[in-house]
Amino acid sequence: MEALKTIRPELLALAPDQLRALSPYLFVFAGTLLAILFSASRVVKSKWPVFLIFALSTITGTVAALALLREPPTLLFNGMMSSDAYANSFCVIFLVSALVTAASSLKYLDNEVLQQPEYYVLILFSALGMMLMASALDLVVMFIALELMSLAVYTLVGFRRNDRRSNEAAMKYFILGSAASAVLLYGVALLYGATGSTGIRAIFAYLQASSGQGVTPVFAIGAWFAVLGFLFKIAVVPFHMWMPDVYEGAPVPVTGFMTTGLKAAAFAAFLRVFIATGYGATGYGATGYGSGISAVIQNHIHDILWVSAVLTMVIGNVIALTQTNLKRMLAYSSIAHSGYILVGMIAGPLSEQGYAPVFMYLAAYAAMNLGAFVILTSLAARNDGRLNLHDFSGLSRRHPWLAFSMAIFMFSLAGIPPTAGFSAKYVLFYSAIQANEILLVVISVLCSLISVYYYLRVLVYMYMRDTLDEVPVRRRVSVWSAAAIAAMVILTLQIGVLPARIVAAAKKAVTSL
Amino acid sequence: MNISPGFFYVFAGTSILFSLLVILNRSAIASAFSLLVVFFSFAGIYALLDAHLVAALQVLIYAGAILVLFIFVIMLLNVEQASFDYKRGRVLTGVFAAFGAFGMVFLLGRVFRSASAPAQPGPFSPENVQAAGGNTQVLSELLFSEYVLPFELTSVLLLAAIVGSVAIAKRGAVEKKSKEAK
Amino acid sequence: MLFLVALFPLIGFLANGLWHALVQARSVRSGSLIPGLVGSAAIGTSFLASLLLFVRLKGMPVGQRVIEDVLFNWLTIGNLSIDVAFRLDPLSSIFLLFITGVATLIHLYSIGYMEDDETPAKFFAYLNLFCFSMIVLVLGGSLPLTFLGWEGVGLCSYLLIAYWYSDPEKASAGKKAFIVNRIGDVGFMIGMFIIFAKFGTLDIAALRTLVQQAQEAGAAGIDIGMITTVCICLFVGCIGKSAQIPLFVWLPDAMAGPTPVSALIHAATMVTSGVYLVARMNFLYDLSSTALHVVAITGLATALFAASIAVAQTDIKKILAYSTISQLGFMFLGCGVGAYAAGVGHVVTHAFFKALLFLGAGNVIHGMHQQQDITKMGGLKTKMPKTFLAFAAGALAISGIPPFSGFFTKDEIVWRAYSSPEGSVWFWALALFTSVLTAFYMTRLFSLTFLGKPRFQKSAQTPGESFRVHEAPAVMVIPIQILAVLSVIGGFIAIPHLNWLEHWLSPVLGQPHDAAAAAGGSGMEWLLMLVSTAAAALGIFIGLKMYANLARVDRIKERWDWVTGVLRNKWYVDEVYGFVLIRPIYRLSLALWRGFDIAVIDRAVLGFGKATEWTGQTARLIQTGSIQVYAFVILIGILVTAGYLLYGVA
Amino acid sequence: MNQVEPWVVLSFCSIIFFIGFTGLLIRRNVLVVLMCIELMLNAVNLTFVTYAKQLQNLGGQVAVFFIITVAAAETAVGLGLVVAMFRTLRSVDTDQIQLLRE
Amino acid sequence: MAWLDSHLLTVIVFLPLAWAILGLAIPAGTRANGFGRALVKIWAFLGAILTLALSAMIYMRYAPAGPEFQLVENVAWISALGISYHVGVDGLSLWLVLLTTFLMPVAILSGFNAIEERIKEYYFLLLVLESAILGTFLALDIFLFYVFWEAMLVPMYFLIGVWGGREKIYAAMKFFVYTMLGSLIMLVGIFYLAYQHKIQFGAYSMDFVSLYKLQLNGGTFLATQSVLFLAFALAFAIKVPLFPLHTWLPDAHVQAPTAGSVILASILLKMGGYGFMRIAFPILPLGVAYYQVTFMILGSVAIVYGAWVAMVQPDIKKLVAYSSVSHMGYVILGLFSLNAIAATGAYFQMLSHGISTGALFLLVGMIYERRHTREIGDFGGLSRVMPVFAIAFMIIVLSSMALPGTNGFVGEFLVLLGSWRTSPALAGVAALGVIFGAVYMLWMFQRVMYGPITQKENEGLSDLSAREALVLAPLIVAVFVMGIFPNVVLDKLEPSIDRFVARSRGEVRIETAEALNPRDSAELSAILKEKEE
Repeated sequence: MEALKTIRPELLALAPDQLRALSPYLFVFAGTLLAILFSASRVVKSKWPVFLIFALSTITGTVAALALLREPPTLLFNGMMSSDAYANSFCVIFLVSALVTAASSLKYLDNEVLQQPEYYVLILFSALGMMLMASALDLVVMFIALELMSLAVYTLVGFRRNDRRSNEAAMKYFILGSAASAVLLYGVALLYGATGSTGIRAIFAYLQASSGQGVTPVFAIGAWFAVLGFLFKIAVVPFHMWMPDVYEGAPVPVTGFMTTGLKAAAFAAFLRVFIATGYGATGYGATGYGSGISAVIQNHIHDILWVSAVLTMVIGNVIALTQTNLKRMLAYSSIAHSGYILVGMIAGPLSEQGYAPVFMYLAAYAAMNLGAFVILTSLAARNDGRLNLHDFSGLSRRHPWLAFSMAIFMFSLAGIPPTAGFSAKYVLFYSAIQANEILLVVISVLCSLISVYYYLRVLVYMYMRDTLDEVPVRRRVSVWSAAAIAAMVILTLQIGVLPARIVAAAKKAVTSL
Repeated sequence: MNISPGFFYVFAGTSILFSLLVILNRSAIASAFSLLVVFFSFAGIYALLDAHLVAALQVLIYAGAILVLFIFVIMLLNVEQASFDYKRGRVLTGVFAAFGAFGMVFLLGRVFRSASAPAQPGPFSPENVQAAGGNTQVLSELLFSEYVLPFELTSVLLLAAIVGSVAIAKRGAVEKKSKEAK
Repeated sequence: MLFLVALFPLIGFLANGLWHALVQARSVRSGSLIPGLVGSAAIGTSFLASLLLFVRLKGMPVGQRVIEDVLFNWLTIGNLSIDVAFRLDPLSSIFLLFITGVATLIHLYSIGYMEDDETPAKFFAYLNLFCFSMIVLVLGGSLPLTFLGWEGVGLCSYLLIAYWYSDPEKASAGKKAFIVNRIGDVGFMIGMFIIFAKFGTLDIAALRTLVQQAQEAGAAGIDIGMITTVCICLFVGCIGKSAQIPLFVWLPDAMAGPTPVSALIHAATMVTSGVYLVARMNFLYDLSSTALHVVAITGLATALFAASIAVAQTDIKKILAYSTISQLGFMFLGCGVGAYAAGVGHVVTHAFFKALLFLGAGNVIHGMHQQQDITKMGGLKTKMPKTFLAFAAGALAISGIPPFSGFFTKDEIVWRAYSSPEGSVWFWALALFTSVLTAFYMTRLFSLTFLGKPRFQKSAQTPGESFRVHEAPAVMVIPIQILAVLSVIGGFIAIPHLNWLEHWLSPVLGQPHDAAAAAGGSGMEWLLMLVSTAAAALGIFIGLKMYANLARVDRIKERWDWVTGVLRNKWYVDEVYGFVLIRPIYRLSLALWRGFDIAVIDRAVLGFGKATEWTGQTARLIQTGSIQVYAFVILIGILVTAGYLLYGVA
Repeated sequence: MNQVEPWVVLSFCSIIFFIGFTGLLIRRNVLVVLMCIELMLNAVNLTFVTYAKQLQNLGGQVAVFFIITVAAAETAVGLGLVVAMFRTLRSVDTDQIQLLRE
Repeated sequence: MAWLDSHLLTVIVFLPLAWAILGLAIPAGTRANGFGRALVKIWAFLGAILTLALSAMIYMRYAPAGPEFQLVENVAWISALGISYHVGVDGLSLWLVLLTTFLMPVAILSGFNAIEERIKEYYFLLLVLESAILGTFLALDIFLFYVFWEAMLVPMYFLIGVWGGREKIYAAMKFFVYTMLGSLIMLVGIFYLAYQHKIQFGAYSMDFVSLYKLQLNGGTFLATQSVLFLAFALAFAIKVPLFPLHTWLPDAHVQAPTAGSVILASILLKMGGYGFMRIAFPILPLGVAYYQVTFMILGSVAIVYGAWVAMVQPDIKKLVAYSSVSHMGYVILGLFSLNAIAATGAYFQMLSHGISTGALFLLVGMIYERRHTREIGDFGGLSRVMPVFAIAFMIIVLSSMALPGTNGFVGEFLVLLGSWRTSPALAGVAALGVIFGAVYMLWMFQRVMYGPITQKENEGLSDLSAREALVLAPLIVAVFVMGIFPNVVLDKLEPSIDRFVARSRGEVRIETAEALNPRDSAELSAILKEKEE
């Protein structure tokens, strides 16, 4: 009888080290609440206080997360979440991209006459959701975090209320996203049915236990549904179709935020589930897929992922080739990049690098893509107009420095040394070779050859064509955006020239899984 | 499982029937009402599976809150166009969709059939639960101890939802300004 | 000491070249005197130097008559080591002497000939450069160095033929000369490759010792077939350089150049370098009778063929050009029957009288105001007597009338063609017939030009203009007279039985093959000598008779029109080449470029791009923008993956 | 027999779930589409509860509690979006939102 | 000074880059005064000259008798993957570095009047390009090599695309994508090599020296090696460019600005040959043996094909471009003949092609500046109005058609001489190139320089200016120096060539660089020679 006396105060008490482990989340959450207060009070009309709070909370959060990288992993809330190097390194990505997004949005929102504090609040909310996704150790928590992020992002996507495309994008994203999360949830339910718990560690324990005889089909299908939920979020073919439309419809900075933060978050959670359900490796340095899953299912998972990785790369690149709207082109290219990362996921279990390349690629991709989107943000006209290729013609004359940074980002996206894109791709494909996926690597390098073409086309317009309109419009670039761009350029080059640090960091992160 | 088949099949039948109605009805309002029926019969099944709190919540939140919200919006927008029409293309889509769905159901059915004995039963046998003060109490205790994190998170989530829907739905001063700007 | 011979012309070239580049390029008119003197001085000094060298060489014991002068190592790779080394032995000394000597005379002559030229400095620079290359060719101790000179003279002849480049004809004549030479040079190169591949050296002396060792080792020690290939490859080079069948076509066109150039390069010196090469490599040719036969037959055929064309030409320089070709044929015939000395001897005398003839022709053209058509001349005997006399000497020399120089050397060749083991009576007969032809066309040329009545008053270029033919200035006459003397007495170096030249060359060329025949059949030799003299006389007699009365000539022409037509058009060789080689290659290249490079390769490359583009265009159509479709795809995705996951084929 | 095999209940859930999904595919009225999503969530809930019963483990019911909350939040936002969309499009027809394509 | 000695190569590699970045500070925008613009040009020129001076120091320091790689610097870079910043010089890299630093000032000087817009960017890119090229030649770590190899594309892409001719964008794209294709495939090969090293020696390393030790031979590995060799050969053959992968070359050459064409033809093409000599041959001897015949055939086909197609080009630059195809055919032929003479010839051919083709492009650029056309038909009789130009042009044409005494002859002669030993037939075919080379060159020369002046515009053309003469003079001097004293080059080249041949024949596997002092290498080459007999 006493067994069911489930009130256990020690579960509620937070030890100081646990508090410290929570600090990033607390900072961000506090910032959110403050921001809500300010936005609710109509006394302050200026955008600055809210942005100040935003910047403060994200920066403190980042610092805290960086500080925590040295700490040993700590389990929180009865093992429902863990603040380990993995989660915290991802937190850095999320918070930085959130900050950059907000910084670049300041002027953008003025242009769009959308300046509302809720915007920043919602970004904070989604950042919080991402952080929790990365650190959740329980599928239910992960689901709630996912929803937290998604709900915020849905509204951000539809933030330009009186623009049809924005509404449409939000609606599409909402419907498909909720459907996907329903599928995810179904998977969680089945996993729960198969293992009797929704805790990731419990599920993994179950796997280890049933290591000998393999798992029940319920488990397999449940795990697969759970994985599908994330495959949808990271837009892997055939679950990618929402992405271009949403990216095109969303406000530019939001799109940037989605391509970096959201994608990273999805991968962060995906990786945990992937490993926990034994589809991935049983931890760092393992060779071969997780124990417990029967070999057949492992092979099938491998095949499915292999095919969809190839499809993702090919379709993403090939369609991006035909786009004239830069936003949409980058959307497709982001699909393609998901494909590359998927290659890393496939190779992960079999290569010595493990999943480190995945993290590194995400970081590099965040840096360069954010930069590109900040530039788009500061160039976009009302209602995200003038983002077609020919609007970029002669940019190098109007905005030499913008064009220069854009060139760097494009080269980086195309994977030309010495940029982040190259070193990330290098590490990624190298691990794939180690996993003996030579054909896959060949296909992916050919795909990136295609990508070279459309990335360079941007440069062609910027540098080699003269502007079309007789009076070239020069937009003032806000100092914040400029700072953000500069930071991203530096980051891109730094990761490109001296990748040793980030490689080590990535190893540390995935090791703590 | 020791639940009375009779009730179950009744509830199950109704809910299947009415959920079909939800997706086949011409008018949105009708769908909403058939959805209501589905909710209620689900509540019944919950009760059968002696998850009483869940059943109550089902009735309160789903039937009480969510559905009302739906109907409210339907009335607000009073949209009767864009209802379901039997164009050939659409029927074809329906057929395909039905096939796909049936395939999935078949697949899952086989999975469930073949399901081996579930993991060893947990401690929450009905007797224990009764002894511990009933389903509701045990659940709430769980909520406030082990599941405190998700519980808190849901509050954050709701907050976010409020902010979000406000941001979406309100037409604030900025909005008007932009209208003038246009 | 030796390299000085080559150095002087080089200095002359640089001096004149710089003068041209710095001053005359700016089109500052300055007469031909200064550059001419500079150039002549340069080559003259090297003539003196070579005289000295000759004396030194003569002073040495017969065995080791070699002067060597190693300048520096050109390149060394593993066992391939090539020195820039000059080597003077009897053979090269002979060539050196007459080359520098004749060149000096022609330089002097050119001062007069080029006086009202725009860029005389350039001209003399080229001439000097040519002399330099020619000297290098002759003195080169190793094949690559010889090849350097070999291509160098080719270059100079190109530059000098195209000297008046504004005239497209002349420009393309130069190009033709160079390219045809290049064809021969490839043969030369391949010869070198084989030699290096087999013997591992390219130094001529070393090669010679190797071959001799191999010989002593016995026939087993050496692969005759390989030797034959080498010889023939090298001979291809000679064919190109010395305008033999089938590569002779460039020489007639080369007459586009200034006449001194024709005299120096295309008569006296460069064209004979082929003979030099064969003589130089005689130790190889001796090993392969096949190669010798090839040489002999080619030479004989060329001699006959060219002579037959010369009969029908009317351009004075063209006639001389074909006679050159034919004489070169004689020389190769001589070498081909193993009588290298005879060949070389004919080279020397031919240098004298052919240079003489060309310069004489130059005077005529100069005096006739660039008129080159002999049918529009005549009766110049009175107008330019000095030239007439000199020319007569030359004509007699080439026709082979004793005691003129041509007689001895040519007769030597004809006799060897009969007597030597490689020779045969047929060789002798054809050679004889050729010399009849030679005598005939020379007489024709001579009489049409100098004898009879002048035919140019009525054919005055522009009616009303007073058209007076004048003797050339002294600077253009004196060289001719010197040459005339030489071509009269020059033959005595090769008088039969006290054949000084043969003995002089014997260390290099070895004894002639028919020592026995020479010893035994001297009576026969005298007989044949008479016969050939008679033949020459016959040719001259016909010529004089026929061209005493031109009306008859025209009648004959009409009767035998198709023959004369064929001959006049040089057997249509140029046309045939154009039809068989040049145009097809050009068409092919065009086809390759348009039809393969662009249409196949490039289109294939671009095709990939297009294909990708097309794929994208089609793939994006799936993105219909309708939620239902997207959701449906998702459903299918779930179904397929889950199905494969659970029940898929392993 | 007065027993209902668990797999029957579970299959029933899957039926409801995919009826919902089918509705998503065939209905053009956004509101109805939202309802279909609710259907799917309900099916999931029932699955949880069934397993909770079968495993005698209340975690499932707790999960259901959270899911219901999330569903409510989702609906709120979703309906907000619908309203916004209706404001600009004057329609809730999914065929009207095909502006973004290819 | 001591510091400079120990970091000489690094300084040389990065000096132009730093110089370029500093140069950006000069105010020379579109509305800048003439002084600023002049300053930019002078600045760039000085940078190139300084680099040249430093590379002369390399020439002084490098002792062929010494260890294989000299002036080495080795710093760990990405130790997790065994990647290190490792630079060093040996005979193979030495001369290409000198070629680069020698041509770069010339190229910069050549554009002083031609380039009028965006001059700052122009010279910036040129200097960056120089850095990338030098890095490629000096890198001893395959990763470093690849980084520089790729980075070099970027400035070249802009040079073609921004300052190019009418079709510039098409040409730039084609150049970039074409080259990228090759290098991406090569990247996969690099991965595989590194992985193999990890397997065989248990540690990551991307050093050439350690990769040379890879034991990829053995029955099953034949396939591996041949496939790998293709992976590398594709990249390098595209760069060379080898028939039939050459079609990017004419477009790029024709559209690029003069300096661009010069660098492209003179230096970038050499990176292909250098790649073969540095990576493909020594690491994959079996692959070489496997494809030897194929590539020799391709090489000799390229020689004749290039010459023929060049013959019918109406555009001078296109003609020169195809002549490059023909000339680089000799390189391939020589390399794949696998003997010291041919290899030396191939290397020398690369150098002399660099000199003479570079000069050709400069000359073409000069008349293009005057007439703004490259159609051969638009010229004719230029010798009359530009005699000095005619002299220079003639000299370069002769060196390009390999007249003895000029640099061109040495390379072709050695290549043919050496390849004759390997395959007389193919050498014979290649020898035809000697003829056709003369044909197209002389024909072009005749149509441009000889004949009467047909067009009125041509009559007023001015002869070479002092600057142009200054541009051409060093090249012409080089033509004769290399032609008459080839030993100047060969002395410092020979040991490296012997090592190269030894490795690429797979007969002698040289364990460490130090194991080989010149005496051994002499013996080694002796061994190889007698194997050839």
